[in-house]
Formats: sequence, C-alpha cells, structure tokens
Amino acid sequence: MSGRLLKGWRPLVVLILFFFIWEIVVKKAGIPAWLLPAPSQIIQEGIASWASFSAHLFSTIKLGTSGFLIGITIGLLTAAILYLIPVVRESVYPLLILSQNVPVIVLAPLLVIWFGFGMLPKIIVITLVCFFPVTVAALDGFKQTAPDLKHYMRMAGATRGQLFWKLELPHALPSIFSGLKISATYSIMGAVISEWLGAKAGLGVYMTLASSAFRTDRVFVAIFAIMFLSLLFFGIIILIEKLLVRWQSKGAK
Amino acid sequence: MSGRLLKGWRPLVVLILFFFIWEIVVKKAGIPAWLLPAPSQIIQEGIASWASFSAHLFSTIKLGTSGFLIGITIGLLTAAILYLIPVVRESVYPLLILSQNVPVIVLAPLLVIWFGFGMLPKIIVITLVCFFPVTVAALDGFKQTAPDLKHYMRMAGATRGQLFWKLELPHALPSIFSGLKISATYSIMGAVISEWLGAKAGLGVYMTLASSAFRTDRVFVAIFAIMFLSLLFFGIIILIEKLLVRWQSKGAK
Amino acid sequence: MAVLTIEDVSKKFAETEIIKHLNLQVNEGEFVSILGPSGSGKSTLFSLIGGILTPDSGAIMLQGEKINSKTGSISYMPQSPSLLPWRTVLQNVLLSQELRGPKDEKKAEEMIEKAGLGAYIHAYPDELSGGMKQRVSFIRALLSPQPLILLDEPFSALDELTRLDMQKWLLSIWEENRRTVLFITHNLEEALFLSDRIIILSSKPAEVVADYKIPFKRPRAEELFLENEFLEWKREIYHKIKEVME
Amino acid sequence: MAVLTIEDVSKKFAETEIIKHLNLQVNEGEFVSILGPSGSGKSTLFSLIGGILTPDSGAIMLQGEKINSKTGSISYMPQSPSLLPWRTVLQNVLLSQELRGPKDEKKAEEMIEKAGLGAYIHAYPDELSGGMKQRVSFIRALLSPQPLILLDEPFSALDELTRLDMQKWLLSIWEENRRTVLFITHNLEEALFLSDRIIILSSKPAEVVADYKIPFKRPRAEELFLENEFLEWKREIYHKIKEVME
Amino acid sequence: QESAENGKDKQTESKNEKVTVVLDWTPNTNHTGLYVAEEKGYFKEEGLDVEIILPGEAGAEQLVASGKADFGVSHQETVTEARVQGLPVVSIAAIIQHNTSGFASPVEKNIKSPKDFVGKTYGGWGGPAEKPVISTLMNAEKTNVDDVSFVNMGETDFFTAVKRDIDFAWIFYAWTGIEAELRGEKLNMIYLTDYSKNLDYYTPILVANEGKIKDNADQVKKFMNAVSKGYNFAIENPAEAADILIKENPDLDAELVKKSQEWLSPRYKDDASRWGEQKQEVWENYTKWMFENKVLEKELDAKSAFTNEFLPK
Ligand SMILES: Nc1ncnc2c1ncn2[C@@H]1O[C@H](COP(=O)(O)OP(=O)(O)OP(=O)(O)O)[C@@H](O)[C@H]1O
Ligand SMILES: Nc1ncnc2c1ncn2[C@@H]1O[C@H](COP(=O)(O)OP(=O)(O)OP(=O)(O)O)[C@@H](O)[C@H]1O
Ligand SMILES: [Mg+2]
Ligand SMILES: [Mg+2]
Repeated sequence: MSGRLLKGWRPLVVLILFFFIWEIVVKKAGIPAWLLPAPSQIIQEGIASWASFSAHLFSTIKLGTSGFLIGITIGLLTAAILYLIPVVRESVYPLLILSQNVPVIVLAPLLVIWFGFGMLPKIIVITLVCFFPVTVAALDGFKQTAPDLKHYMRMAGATRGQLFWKLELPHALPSIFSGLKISATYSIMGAVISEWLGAKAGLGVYMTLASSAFRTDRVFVAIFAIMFLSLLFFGIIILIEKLLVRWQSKGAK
Repeated sequence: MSGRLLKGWRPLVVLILFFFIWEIVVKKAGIPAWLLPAPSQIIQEGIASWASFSAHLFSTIKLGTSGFLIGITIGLLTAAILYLIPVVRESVYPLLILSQNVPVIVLAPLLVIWFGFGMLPKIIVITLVCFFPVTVAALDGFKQTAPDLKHYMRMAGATRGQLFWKLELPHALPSIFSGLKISATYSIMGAVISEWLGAKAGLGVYMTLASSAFRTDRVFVAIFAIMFLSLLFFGIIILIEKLLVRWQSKGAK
Repeated sequence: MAVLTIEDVSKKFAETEIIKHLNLQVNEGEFVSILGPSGSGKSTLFSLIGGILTPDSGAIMLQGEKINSKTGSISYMPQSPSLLPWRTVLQNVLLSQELRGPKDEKKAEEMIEKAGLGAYIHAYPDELSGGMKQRVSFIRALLSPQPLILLDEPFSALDELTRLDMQKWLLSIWEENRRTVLFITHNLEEALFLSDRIIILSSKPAEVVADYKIPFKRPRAEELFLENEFLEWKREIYHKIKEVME
Repeated sequence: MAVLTIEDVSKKFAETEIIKHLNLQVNEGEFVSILGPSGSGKSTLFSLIGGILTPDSGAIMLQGEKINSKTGSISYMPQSPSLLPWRTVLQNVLLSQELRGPKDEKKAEEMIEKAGLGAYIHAYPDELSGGMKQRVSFIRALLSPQPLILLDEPFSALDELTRLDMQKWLLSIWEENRRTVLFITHNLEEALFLSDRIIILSSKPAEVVADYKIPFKRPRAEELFLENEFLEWKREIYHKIKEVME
Repeated sequence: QESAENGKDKQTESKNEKVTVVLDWTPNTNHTGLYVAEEKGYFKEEGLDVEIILPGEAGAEQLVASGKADFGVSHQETVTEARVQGLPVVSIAAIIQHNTSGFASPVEKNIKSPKDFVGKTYGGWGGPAEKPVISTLMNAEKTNVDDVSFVNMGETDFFTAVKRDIDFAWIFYAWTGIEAELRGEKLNMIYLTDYSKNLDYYTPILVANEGKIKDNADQVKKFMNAVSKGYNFAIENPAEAADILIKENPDLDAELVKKSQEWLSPRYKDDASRWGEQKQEVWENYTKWMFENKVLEKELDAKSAFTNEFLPK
C-alpha cells in the first residue's frame, strides 16, 4: 500500500507543476478571468459557492448512481441472455454494437421530447452509455472461460446451470469489473449530459447557469467536480473489486 | 467471406423487423412526424434533401478523417514515448487517464472561445477523444509483447531499436488496431460534437438547423448518417487490418 | 468383474473416423493405461465415456448400465489441474461432490492432510506449485463417488523431476485405495511403472492393437525404473509401438 | 581448443546466491549438456553467457575474448520456439543474421529444405506443428554466425513422441555440422543420447558437481536407448543426481 | 458558370476586409437585416467580406470579447452581465426598439397573468435574469417566485416542452408566437413590457469589441452602414426581405419566415428616429433593475455599455 503511495508521487508532482505554470501564465499574461481563470481563483470560487454548488453536486451523484445501477443491471442481464442463448446473440449483438453509434447528444433531446423532463429520459441516457461496456466485458469474460476448466466441469457432470453459476460467472468477474470501471466513469458523464439537456438541478444545470453568467471560474469548478466524481466512482469500483476478486490479488503476490 | 455474409442475415432480419414495427406503430397510432417520423418518411427526406445534406456530410467526413489521422498519430507517438521512457510513463500516464474524464461537451465551447472557429479547436476535440484509445491499446500491445520472444531477441543480440521495430511494434499491431477501431467511431462522434458546438457546415450544424426548424425527420437522417459513417470508418479500419495483420487470419484457419 | 465395458464403439467427426469398432474392458480395482499416437483418439474416447460426446454406434457400459451420453457417471482428472482459481484447495476438492450431491468435508480434509497439503487447505490455487495443483486435482477425482476414474495425461505438463515425484505419490495413494483407473499417457516408462495393464491403440481410427498384462508386483518402488526386467518390457512394447506407427 | 571458458563466475539476485564460483569449459565441436535441479540457475547461466545479465565476479571468455555483459556473441535456441508470428519461416530463420549484419538467403533456403520444411518455406509459424516450429528455431540458431550455440531445454514442451523425433533429427543435423553446443535439459536420457559430456550442477547456488564424458560412438541411433550400456550410465548418473539433491 | 462566380469571389476577397458575425441562435427574422446586407451586396459596397456564423454552444459575447469574431448578435441583459464579468463588449445597435419577448403558454394551461405562475413549471435556458424577471412580474401581483418550479430545458423547443412537463416559457413573439399562429395553437402571452417599464430593454442587439471600436472605428462604421441599409430595406420591403432570408437559409420554414417578417418589420424601428437607436434611459433603467434584483454583482456604468456613434446619420 505504501508502495502504491510512493509510486503516485511522480504524477502528483507533474500535476502540481501543471497548475503552477497555469497560475503563473494567467497572472503574468494578465489573462482575464472570463477567458481563463487561474487555479487559485477556481479553488476560491469552489469554496465560496460550496453552499449552492453542493446541492447540484449531490443531485448529479444521485442521478449518476441510480442510472449506473440500472444500467449495469441491464448490462449484466443482457450479457447473460446473449451468452446463454446463441440465437439471440447472433441476431442481436451486432445491433447492440450499432446502438453505441447512436449519438447521445442527438438522441437526448429526442428522449426529452418523448418522455419529458422527469427521471426516465435521464436514466435512459445513462443506461445507454453504461450498459454496453458491462455487456461487452461480461460477454467477453463468459466466452473466455478457460476451455480446460469448462471441459473438466462437463466431464465431472455439471449441468448447464452449474456451469454458469459455478464456473462462467465467477470466471468473468475480473472482466466484468473492468467493464464496470468504464461504465462508472461514463455514468457521471451521462448524468451531466442528460442534466445539461433538461433538468432542475445537477452539475449540468450549474454549468449552464455558470456559462450564461460568464462565470468561467464556475465552469472550471464544474469540470473539476466532474473529474473528481468520475475518479471517485472508479475508485469505489476498484475497492469493491478488491473485496470480491480476492483470489487474484493473492495470486499476484 | 460468403460464410460471413450468411452469418449476417439474422441481425439484418431483426433490423428490418424493427423498422417494420416502427413504421406500423407510427402509422397506426398516428404519431405526428415532429414527435417520431416513420422510417419511410426519414428515407424520403434523406433522398429529397440529399443535395443540401451531402455538403454537410462530406464536411463531417473531412473533419472526422483529418482529426482521426492527427489523433492517432499523436496517440501512437504518445504510446511509443510512454513505453520507451519509463519515467515519463510513470509520471504522465495517470494524468492521461485523468484527461479522459474532462467532459468534452464542457471543454469544447471554451476551446472555441480560445481558438476561434477555425479547424484548430475542432481538431483538438477530435484528437482528445481519438488519441486515448490508441495510446492505451498500443501501450498494452507493447507491454504484452511475449516475454519469451523478448528474451530470445535480447539473447540473440538485438539492440533497443531492433527490439522495438522488429518485435514490439509488429507485436502490438493487432492491439493497436483494436484501439484504432474504437478511435475511428469516436472520431465521427467527436467531429459531430465539435461542429455542433460551432461550425459552418457538417452534420452537427445540419442537426442544429433541423431541430430548430422542428424537422425531426431530418434529425433522424442525421442520426442514421452518423451511424453509417461510424460503421464505414470501422469497416475501413478492419479492411486495413486484414491487409496488414495477415498472419493472424491465416493462423486462425 | 468388469467395471467398464466398451462394446464396438465407433465415432466420426464430420467425415473422419476417429474411433472404429473399439472393444475394451476394465476390471474392478485395475490400473489400466492407454498408449497411442498423438491424435489417435484417446481423449475422444474419454469424452465418450464421460458422456459429453455420443458414440455413433456401440455401447459404453458402466457396472452393467449403459451410459452412452450420460454425464456425471465417472470421475475425471485432466491434463491441466483445472482448479477453479477463486476456490481454496478445500473448496476445489469438494467441487466434484458438490456437483453430484452432498459434500463430505471431513473426508476431504483428511485426504488433503494425507497428501501433505495440510498447510495449504485454505490456500488459493495460485499459491501452489504445479505438482501441488496436480495433487489437489487427483484428490478431487478420488473423492468423487463414481466407480471409475479417468486420467488424461495428468503429468505431461510437469517437468521431469516433478513428474517422477508425482508418479511415486500417485502410486502410493492409489495402492492404498485401489480405485479402478483408466489412464492415458504418452510416456511408456510411466505406463510401465504404474499399470496393471497397458493397452496400445492404433493411430486414427483407433483400435486396440495390443493388451499387455504388466506383472511387476506391488507395492512398486522407484528402483523399478533401473531394473533389467523393466528395460526388457520397455523394449518389447517400444517395438510394438513402432510397428503400429508404420 | 576451448571455445567457452567460464572462470569463477558468481551471480546474486538481491540477497540470494544463484551461481557461486562456477568454472566450466566447452571445447570446439563439443556437445555439452548441463543437468541440474529446477531453479538451480541454469537459465541464469545462459543469460550471463548471452550478456543480458552481468556476473558479479569472474569472467566469461569466448574464443579468448572476455564477453561479460556483451550481447550478440552467441547463438541461442530457447525452450519455446520464439518465432515471430508475422514472419514466414524463411524470414524467421533469417532474423538472427539480420540482427548482426548481412543475410545469406541462399544458405537459409538450403537448410530449410534439408530440414524437410521445403514446403513451408513461406508459411507462417501458426501453420506449423510444435515439432516443426522447433526445427525452424534450431535452424535459425544454426545459421547464426556465432561460434557457440546455447540450447535451453528446447524439447521440454513437446510430447514424448515428437520429442524423440526431434532428438534424432537434432542429432543428425548436428552430426553433419559439428557446431559447438551447450545444452540444458531436465531429461537424463536425452542428455545421454545427445552429448559428448554431461555436467551436473548442484542446487542453488549452482556449482559443478560432476562432469561425465559420454563414450557412445557417433553417429548414434535410436536403439541406443534400449541398450544395457545406456541403462548402466543412466543408473550411475541417476544416483549422482539423487545424491546432489539431498 | 459557378467556377466563374467563385473566381470573382476570390478576387473580391483579396481586396475586401474579412469580417465575421456570430448570431445568437439559428437564423431567424431577428437577423434579416444582416442577410439582406449580405445578399444585396451592401457589405461589398463598403469593402467588407462578411461571414455569418452560428454560435453553437460558445456564446457570441465571449467570441466577440476574445476577438475570435468581429461582431455578434446579443441581448441587453447578456451584455450587462458580460460587462460586469469584465468582457469588453459594447452594444452598437438595437435591432428591435422594444422588447417583444414574453412568457407564453398554451391557453389550456390558463396562465393569463403572472399570478397564475404559482404552482406551475417554467422551462428556461439557465440565464441569470430569468428568476428576477419572473419575480418582478409576480411581485406586482403579490405572489412569490418560490412557488414556481424551474426546469432547465436545454435544447428542447417550446412546443415540445409545453406538451411535456413545462407549463410556460420565455419566447420572442416574432418567431415562436407566429409559429403558434401557423400551427393553430392558441397561446397566452404575458409581455414583460406590460408589467414593468424597466423591463422594456433592448433585445436583440448588435455588439462589438471595445478594443475594435477604439482601434478600428472605420470598420465598425462601414459595417453599421451596411447593416442599417439592410434593416431599413427589411422595414420597407418585408416580403422581399423574407425571401432573401429564406434563400440564404433554405432549411427555414418559408411560411413562418414570411409571416414573422410581416409582424416584425414595423417593429425594428418602431417609434425611434432611426433604426438601431438606443436610449441611455433604457440602459440605465434596466441596469438599475438588475442590480436591485441581485442579478448583477456590482453596479455598471450604463453609458459605456452602448453607443449610437456608429449609426449612419
Ligand atoms: N470436436 C472435434 N471436432 C473435430 N475433430 C476433432 C474434435 N476433437 C478432436 N478431433 C480430432 O480427432 C482426432 C483425435 O483427437 P484426440 O484429442 O482424441 O486425440 P488424442 O489421442 O487424445 O491426442 P493427444 O495424444 O495429442 O492428446 C484428432 O485428429 C483431432 O483433430
Ligand atoms: N531476474 C531475476 N530476479 C530474481 N530472481 C531470479 C531472476 N531470474 C531467476 N531468478 C531466480 O533464480 C533462480 C534460478 O533461476 P533459473 O531460471 O536460472 O533456474 P533454472 O535452473 O533454469 O530452472 P529451470 O530448470 O526450472 O528452468 C530461481 O530461484 C529463480 O527464482
Ligand atoms: Mg489427448
Ligand atoms: Mg531454466
């Protein structure tokens, strides 16, 4: 663990250097705040407007979390169905890939037209960006079940159900988690986009308010908040993975 | 090849069925066109407005292609530098991951303000969404160079340069191509987003115009065009891969 | 008494005949090895017995019962240890029982202890060496309740010295339990060292071309390898194999 | 004349001594095998000779020249065939020359032809069987211009029968060319069959504990395995190894 | 023939000054004068080569302020806000003399006056002045803005929004109101100007960069000459002006443009002495109102926010 921390110092130094140069350049060149605020201004603004900002933040967290949970549930179910019923996989999987080329920013306004400004269209947007990485990863995981293990299980008399629950599902866990990590970061982005296109609160709304008031510093506060949330979600998934997929980390020692 | 085509019939049937049901539902339920146009209307509109539409389409293709080329060049160079200079990798790679959490739709307007309406901000947006999948995939490919091959090459007296050009780079090719496939579809999306945020022509502009003119049918024309372009780019990359990574398909026989 | 009887079994893959009118019998408590050229259909034969492939014709009888395409009637140990990485040694050993019914944890613990893996009972497979994994895999097969154990080249992935160790260990465990075993190997010395009978298969399509009764008395010790009698048997069977391969 | 001389070489990894004051000499045209327990440091020794590791002390001399941490002075054939999958057989064979200077395509084609791989000269490795890949790998090592060839368990991943085939094939090719060879194996029979000398290493830290001159005359044939003299040598060295391991 | 035309274009390009104008939204009848000036060659006569571009998500004000565009279409409330945040933008003409915007709702919603906003949902775009404006209107009828639910409706258009969860939204009558007429949908309009004189501000307006006004007054002058001519043409020939707008933007609904133009043309100049004229009083009133309602963080010198100096005599 301390090794991990030690390893982290380099990027941290680069990051601090980056902010330092940014600060200096903004100050020396006298760049106006509406064009590019200095990091110090952004931090100040973040602290100063925390009261009004936090409501938006929590709203996004709530939306992102629920969308994420629904999205990954659908993603996992889809993967299981596609894997277990080959006919469905062959006829539907290519279309799922196609569905990922539907531009969300174009679709989102249509969703609002169809489903209004409530939770439904937002959840659909987040689900749409969330479910696919999980489906692909889980399907990959299922498919890549070591053939020798599968052969052993079948020779040992495992039923189809036993094969799935005792072998294929646990075997796919690491792969599923790498899908979940991607989905987790996407869910925040999805939440912001869906809020941006119509909502009462959330980082997306905060950003709109900020940019129409020419408060570039607040736009940056929102950008950093989004990055932080993405990292947070990512971290939480890694934590859960550590707890659930323990046999691997032991092996890696 | 004909096997491939035969395998493709299932999804095609599902797709046709999907459009068929869509058409029927729209017609029977009398859904107004501004809410959801029938597929037949969309096709008609696509043909009717081809003249004005094609200019937008080609503009997006041009933008997407140049952005893609610049993006993947940067992506490959980044991967090579990160791989060959471990200190840089350790200090910069985590930040690159972080950079992918910067919400593009928030950043893009700022880029336009900073760099104007020219190609630059658009190329930056596309590069930002394009380079990362290639970098990650190439880096992965380099890293996963079979250790026994590497050991052999070193024992046989290969220099660092020979190791990279004769072993690591060709070894990473399949991995690089899977990154390119992702980047290719992203590049179209990136182009549309950047046009949407400020441009003279392109699918993004066409969409903005369409939706402000309450022409939902045209929005769908744009959606389908975007999906088609993504697939086209994807297909072109697969074609190039087939030509370049021939030893694998032979092996798979 | 015959535990396993294979009667006139044939199997084709597409147009290729892999097994042709094969007849074979394994008796209670016998250790029978099958030797045959690579690709002759030995693993295919096991899949047929295991029930995951169906013979085109003929019958596979286990203790008088026809088990064509019936899975779960035999116990199996494959070439790779095939331990589930997310299960501890104990959980892995219990797997084969779990699939068929109630678990006997007590007996499993006992066997693991006896195999010298007591310290690793709650370890994950990744923490074990190749030889240790194969021990676990064999215990798992032993603990499975079925009357016949199939072993498909269990040691061929191990290095020479570990392999010798494992042969001795397997023999010691087996001589205590005397379960009925059908054993595939490429290694003539291994077959001679372990078996009561050695069956030679022809190359594709597989037929039985020879069936040797190996008379070395049990318990057998490592020194057997270096005895002249052993070399003579080796010579004889070796010439037979060469003949078959031409 | 000594092609390779290892003088008092030692190597530590962190605090573990892997090789300790090792002395070894390989003469022109000799086929020398190294036998030793797993993990004793045989591959490490090869890495030292190959120059990708640096000895902590001592000197490695090739034809009188010190080659400590100098890569590219020897020719190498590893355990896995290590063919580049995107190169045809011919291109792969030319690789070792390509790294060091000009290519001799003519000679390569000739050798491939002689190895019975003429039909596969433009095939990719994926189209070859395991044995064929090892043949290509050996030809690649042979074509490399350096005075010494190192082979690290080249056949240990092959199945029994292919392995025997390969041993015979290697012997026939080698007996034609008589290049100087240093050969690592786990398999005593293989070492006896192929070598002029067998060197036994102790377990970690590796030292030379025995050095046998094997007197079987050349060319050697397969029947050697079944001769009584062979079994006697086997017995003797086998007891030596057991001794070392205790 | 086309290539000949292109050739001519290139020649003129080399002589003429290149100028970009950013719109505030997609082209509509607020912009007719610009398109007329372009089509009729008024810009060329002044030696300008004008390009009209859509703003996308980047605001016209920032683009003008950062010099990435020369002129822009904006609104008084935005310019005020922008100047307070330090953006050097100045209004150089009022496109429409009086505020024609208001709160629209389908008649079924029964929102006839601001007091009916209570319990309803307002669909906005996230502008800082939205809440205070509604508040001012409601205060006049002794109701509280906190009883209105605010939803940011983003890209969604008015007609869709009011069919979903939105009850009323802020529109320009000239465009959305006329569209409703054409669709046969009856709207209730609550005009800002009916409730507070302070809210009769200029929207939309043309803006330029402060620096440009100082350093390149000549170009601003030329630009305004042409634009004035364009709008005056539109005032006198609504039908022909509408045709020009349609021709330049073939994706627009021709009928809507024609009717909208007919409605709007007399309102460009309205009671002013010339098109584009801005009164200090209007700027001061609104700025004061904004400050009092805490839309602005600090007071603004209204005089410096606009100028009539570039309007042709
Ligand atoms: N599912 C299958 N479909 C088609 N052919 C198959 C299938 N399984 C095996 N074969 C073919 O059947 C033949 C026998 O295979 P099998 O694995 O039984 O041989 P084996 O005797 O076990 O070989 P080895 O000693 O190498 O393990 C081989 O030629 C193989 O290619
Ligand atoms: N780079 C390294 N760093 C640390 N220890 C190492 C390294 N390489 C090898 N070792 C250790 O050195 C010892 C000798 O390894 P080596 O591979 O030389 O053995 P070997 O005799 O070739 O074994 P085998 O017969 O299994 O191939 C082993 O204990 C191994 O774990
Ligand atoms: Mg087999
Ligand atoms: Mg080794």
